[in-house]
Amino acid sequence: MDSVGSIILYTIVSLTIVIFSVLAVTTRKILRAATYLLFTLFATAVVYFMLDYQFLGAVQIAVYAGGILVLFVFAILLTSHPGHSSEPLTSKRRALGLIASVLMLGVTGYSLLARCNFFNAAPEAANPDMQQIGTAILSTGDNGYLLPFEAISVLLLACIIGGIVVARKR
Amino acid sequence: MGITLPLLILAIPLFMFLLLGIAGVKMSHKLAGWLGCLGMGTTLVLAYTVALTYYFCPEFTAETGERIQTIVFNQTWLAFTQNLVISLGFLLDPISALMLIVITTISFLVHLYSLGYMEGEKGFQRYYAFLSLFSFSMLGLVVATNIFQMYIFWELVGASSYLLIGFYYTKHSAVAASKKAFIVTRFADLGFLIGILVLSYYSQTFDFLKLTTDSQWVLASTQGATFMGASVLTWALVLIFTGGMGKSAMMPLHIWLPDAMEGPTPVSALIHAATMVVAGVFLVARMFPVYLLEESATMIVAVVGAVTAFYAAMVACTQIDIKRVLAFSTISQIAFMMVSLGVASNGNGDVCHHGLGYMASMFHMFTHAMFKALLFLGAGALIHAVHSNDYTAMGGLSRYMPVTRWTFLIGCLAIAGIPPFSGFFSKDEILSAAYAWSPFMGVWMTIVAAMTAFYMFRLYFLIFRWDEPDYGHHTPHDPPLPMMIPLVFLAAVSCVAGFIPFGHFVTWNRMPYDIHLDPWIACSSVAVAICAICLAAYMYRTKNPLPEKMKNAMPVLWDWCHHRFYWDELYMFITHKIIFNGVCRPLAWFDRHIIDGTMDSFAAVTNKLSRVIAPLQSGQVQMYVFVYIIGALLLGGITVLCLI
Amino acid sequence: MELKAIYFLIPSLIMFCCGLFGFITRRNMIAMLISLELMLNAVDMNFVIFNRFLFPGQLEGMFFTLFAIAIAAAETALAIAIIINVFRASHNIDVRTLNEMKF
Amino acid sequence: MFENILIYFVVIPLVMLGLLALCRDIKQIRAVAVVGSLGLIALSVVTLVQYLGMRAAGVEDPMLFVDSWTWFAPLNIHLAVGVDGISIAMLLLSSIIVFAGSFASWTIKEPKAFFLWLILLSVGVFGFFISIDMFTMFMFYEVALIPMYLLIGVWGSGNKNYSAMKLTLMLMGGSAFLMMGLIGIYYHSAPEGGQLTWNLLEIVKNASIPHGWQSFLFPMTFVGFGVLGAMFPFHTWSPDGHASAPTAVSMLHAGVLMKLGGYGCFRVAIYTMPQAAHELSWIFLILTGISVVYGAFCACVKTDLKYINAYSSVSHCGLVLFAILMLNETAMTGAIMQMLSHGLMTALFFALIGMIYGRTHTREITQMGGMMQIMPYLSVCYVIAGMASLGLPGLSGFVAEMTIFVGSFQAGMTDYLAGHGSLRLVFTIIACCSIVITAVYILRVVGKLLFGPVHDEHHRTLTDATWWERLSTVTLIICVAAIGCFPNFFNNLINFTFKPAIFSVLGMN
Repeated sequence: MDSVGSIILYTIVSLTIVIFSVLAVTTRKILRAATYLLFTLFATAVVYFMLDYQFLGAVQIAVYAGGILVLFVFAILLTSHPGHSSEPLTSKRRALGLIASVLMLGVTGYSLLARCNFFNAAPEAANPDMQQIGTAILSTGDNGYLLPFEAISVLLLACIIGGIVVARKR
Repeated sequence: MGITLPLLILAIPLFMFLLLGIAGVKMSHKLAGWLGCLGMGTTLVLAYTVALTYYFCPEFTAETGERIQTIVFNQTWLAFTQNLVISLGFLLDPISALMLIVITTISFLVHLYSLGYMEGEKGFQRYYAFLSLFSFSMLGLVVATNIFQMYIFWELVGASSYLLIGFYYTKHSAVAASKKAFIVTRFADLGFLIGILVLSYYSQTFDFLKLTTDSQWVLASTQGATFMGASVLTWALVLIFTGGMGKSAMMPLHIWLPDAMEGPTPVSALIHAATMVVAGVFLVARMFPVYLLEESATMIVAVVGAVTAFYAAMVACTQIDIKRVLAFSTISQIAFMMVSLGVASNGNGDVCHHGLGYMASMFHMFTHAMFKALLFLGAGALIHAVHSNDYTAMGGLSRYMPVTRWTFLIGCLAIAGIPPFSGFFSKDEILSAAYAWSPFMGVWMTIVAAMTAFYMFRLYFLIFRWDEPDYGHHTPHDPPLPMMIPLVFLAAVSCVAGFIPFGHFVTWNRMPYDIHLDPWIACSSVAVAICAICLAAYMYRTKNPLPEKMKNAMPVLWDWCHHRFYWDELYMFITHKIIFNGVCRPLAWFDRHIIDGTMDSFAAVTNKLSRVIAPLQSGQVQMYVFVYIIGALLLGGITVLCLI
Repeated sequence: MELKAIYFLIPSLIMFCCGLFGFITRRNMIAMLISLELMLNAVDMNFVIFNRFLFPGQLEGMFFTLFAIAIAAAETALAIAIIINVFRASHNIDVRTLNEMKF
Repeated sequence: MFENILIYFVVIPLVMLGLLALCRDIKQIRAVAVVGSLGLIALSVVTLVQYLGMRAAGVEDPMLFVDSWTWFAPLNIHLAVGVDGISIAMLLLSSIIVFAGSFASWTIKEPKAFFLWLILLSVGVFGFFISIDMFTMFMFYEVALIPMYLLIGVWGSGNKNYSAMKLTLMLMGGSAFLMMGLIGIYYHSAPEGGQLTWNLLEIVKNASIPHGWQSFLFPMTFVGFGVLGAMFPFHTWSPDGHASAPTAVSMLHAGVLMKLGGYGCFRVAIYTMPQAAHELSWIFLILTGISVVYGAFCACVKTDLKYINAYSSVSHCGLVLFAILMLNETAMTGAIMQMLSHGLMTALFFALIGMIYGRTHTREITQMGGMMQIMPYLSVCYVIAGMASLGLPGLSGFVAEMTIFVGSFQAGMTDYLAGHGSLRLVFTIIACCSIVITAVYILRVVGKLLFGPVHDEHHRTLTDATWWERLSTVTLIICVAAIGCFPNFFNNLINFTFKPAIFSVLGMN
């Protein structure tokens, strides 16, 4: 039995996710879309906190909300005039999008609700502490993630170089 | 007899053809002409040697007096199967020896004559090369040992005739005429070829000697097979005769011969009067023992001949181009020979009247070659003098060209059948044979003979009539010596050739035989001929309104005769309207639009389809995502619904 | 009432669908990228949810999400660099008109 | 490997290719082409002499100089070579036409690339004729086809892209059928449990293709090769292709490549599947019989010289397939003779058309006339080619056609009298009619193009043949005349080894 507080929190968070997701893809002003995305990302971070993954929630806020969103905003400001609205969607395109997304929703939702047994409550589990996480990242044994960590490092390096190369003025 | 002489008879003209054909361009006209004459002269001497040896050397006569058919040499040329072998060889027998004489004589005279006639013409060397080629082919044809050899040379004479008719190749009419001649004879040769195929299938041989010696077995070999009501042998013989009809210009395949007069006149004399056109007669004569087996085949030969003879004589009465008249007279005379062969058999595998018809046919072939060559060469001299083929451009020529006139007259008398000229004797034999076969045929042929006399003298009187057109300062004159010699020589031959005891040399069974003139037939035909000549003299010698009146009295008949009974128009209609426009064009259209269209439409459909499919690969990621998602969801949905 | 896995999965699904909708319909490349981030985020969320509800003692899902976030960051950075570059070249970031490199 | 003489038929062109790649100017290229093709002629003559020598010594094998080198063991693919009289005749023909073709393309643009492709094509041709392994045969077949596309597409004239594409695609379509057929034959090439083989001699020896399969594989292979042999209704690549191709390519294609079709039909389809050939021949007899007259009729109305000749090729090549299907020794001998004859005379035709076109820049007979006055040499050659085509005795066409007609008629009559229907007989007679139609269209062209008054006064300034053109045409004319004058030599050459093969076909009747 969860506390009433967490249920209220859940309600707020899920509503935020749903509403701002929808808004993010339907608004015609691109800067607003980025802002709505920000809210969604924040709500996601809250979900992580609710599920006892504080580190992940922190990463989500720092990297996504803090880093990526800033990039978006810069890019948007660089490439479009403020206040400029994109042209309205053609009905054909909207129909395509709707077909795909509604079908997705239908098929996945149906299989989630009708065919899968996900109606159990969250089992008790300890919040993984930072030490545990750090050891796991840098260990090479079972449940060790050194290799992906290094791979990600190299990837990030490549991205940095790539970003510089691509964006540099000729 | 050694093989050297016979081989040389064939080899010299061939060599001359190659020499003049390849190196002729570099030669002067004189050199080429004299080389040609020299070559032909040598051949003439050799051929006479061979022929006379054959006739008079006892070596070639059996105990019974029968002349022996001798194969001098026979070289395998192409072996289809064990039995069906084409050989090139040299068969010496009475008719081939006769033809050797005829061909080489006329050919040599024409070579000589052309020195004058063709003087200064462009392509003089080419002309002599073609003449040599023709002589070679014709000699090869008559000495053929098997029917396929004959077919080979048959085609070769056709080709050389094509080349010579089209000698003046810059003239449209000459080109058209040569084409027509080749194609019409080609069509006939198709029949000949199929006939050979049918005959050889049953007899399993091409060889003349095998076919004609005791030929009863040929009939047996067909085992009584019939096709569409006629026996297979009849079919074969009729088809082979079709080939002969084409070459010998029998109705309805005669249309090429009048047009062939577009060629130089000496060529007409050589090819289209004396030698090539009698090849059909020669073919039937060569196969005569086989023809004896089938009454219906000989019947067809006789009937075709009789109809053609009459038809050609009628047309000849109305032509104004002197060479055309001679051409139709040739057709008519060859038809005489055909009739004569046709009436030589009574259809029981036996001959009637001692094979008189056969002998008469060959005799007429010989005499006709001489007097018709004479007439053509005479006509050539006239044309040479007045530069026109049209009798209206002539007149009063006897004053300027006495030699030509007298020799032409001899020719006319000979063809009209007035004794003692050669034509009388041979034609009389033919009439006898015809009467013996059926009185109706006799009367019919006598009428044709009368018509012959009429149109020939019509021609004669029109050419040498009193009133003369204005020749200007360029008065006609007798031809130069090279042209004169052949005229005089042939006239002399036409005077005396009738007295040759022909039955001693050429008969159907090669047994010597004495000719008897039937006085009644002789008298009646001569009387009829003289009447016809008188009529012609009355109508044409001086200005006389009778011809006009007759023309106006029977306009339709005259019109049809004048237009040769519209045969050419009929053929034009069939070939151009029906075959060309009705078959070829639709087929070509069909090919381009239906067949090719189908192939193209395969390509077009593929192309269209690719254009339909290609936009799916638009490069728009969003589209890809959409398609991918839909596909994945469908798969996933199905999985969910069915499996889980 | 207990918060069950499905309660978290449904918003995540809706977020994903929104992302999908946006990706298919938007023309602006940055908007497409935003939609992409939405989808990615939904997926991340799912990993975490499954990890938490099905395998609470382990950390695979969490780590996956962690790396995914890192990769998303890298990818976004690169994509934006490209977009800006494209914009510099053609003053336009509408995907419909950016087909010069297609052929 | 190199002690077998046949391998040099492939080696010489390959060496030529290498040398051509090193050539720097047109003179060297010409030298390589001429020397190489002369070498090929010499090689085929040497092969011929050795072959005749061995036959005279009484060697009775169906093929001589047989040799085989493993190429890809798992599928039992070998480079297997061997020749009999037919192959030697074809090799001789090919080398002569390559020789004449080299001279005909004396002044071609971009000679190096042109000759490279041309020689590559001849690698395929020679390889095909010496192979007795179906796989290598097919490979060489493809090698011969592909360069065609480039040769027409690059050096052609007129609507060349379309023609090149059409020709290549249609022939490739044929190859697809062919490949199915060949693979099918391979999988039935040995009795139960035996080693499968591509080798024709072994397949014939095993004779293990089941009857049901034969009736499927025979049409496959026959149509596959028949497309190249311009069989109705798969002939339409031929007019367009030939019309667009450059001279030497037309010569090689009509002269040699179309023979690949006839040769393949005999060597693969009929040789290995006699029962099916006997039963199904009627279908193809009808098709090829139609080809014969249909091509001739179409040629009667065309006004483009190359189209006329292409349709005439359809007619003549139809006769080849027609005769092969008669399954009669004489007719089949005639078919091979017709291949030789048609190869030479059509090459001559195309060479002459190319030369005339090179001068007048038109191939429309309505726009030309009186060529005899302007270029007598070429015109005379054209007349000779025409006469050969319409079957004048003394030239090659006559002997080939007559052999075919005599053979077919024998076969047809035998069938008819035995109560097997009159199809063969009727179609033989229809085919005979082609000699008249051929005469019509040949004389029409000769009359319009060569005779008559000069149509276009500008043409008066044109020159007659150059020495290399004379050489090219004279070579071909001599060969045409040689076959026409001494047919029995070729007849015996073909016939000698033909007999056992034919007997095996007829033996099952």
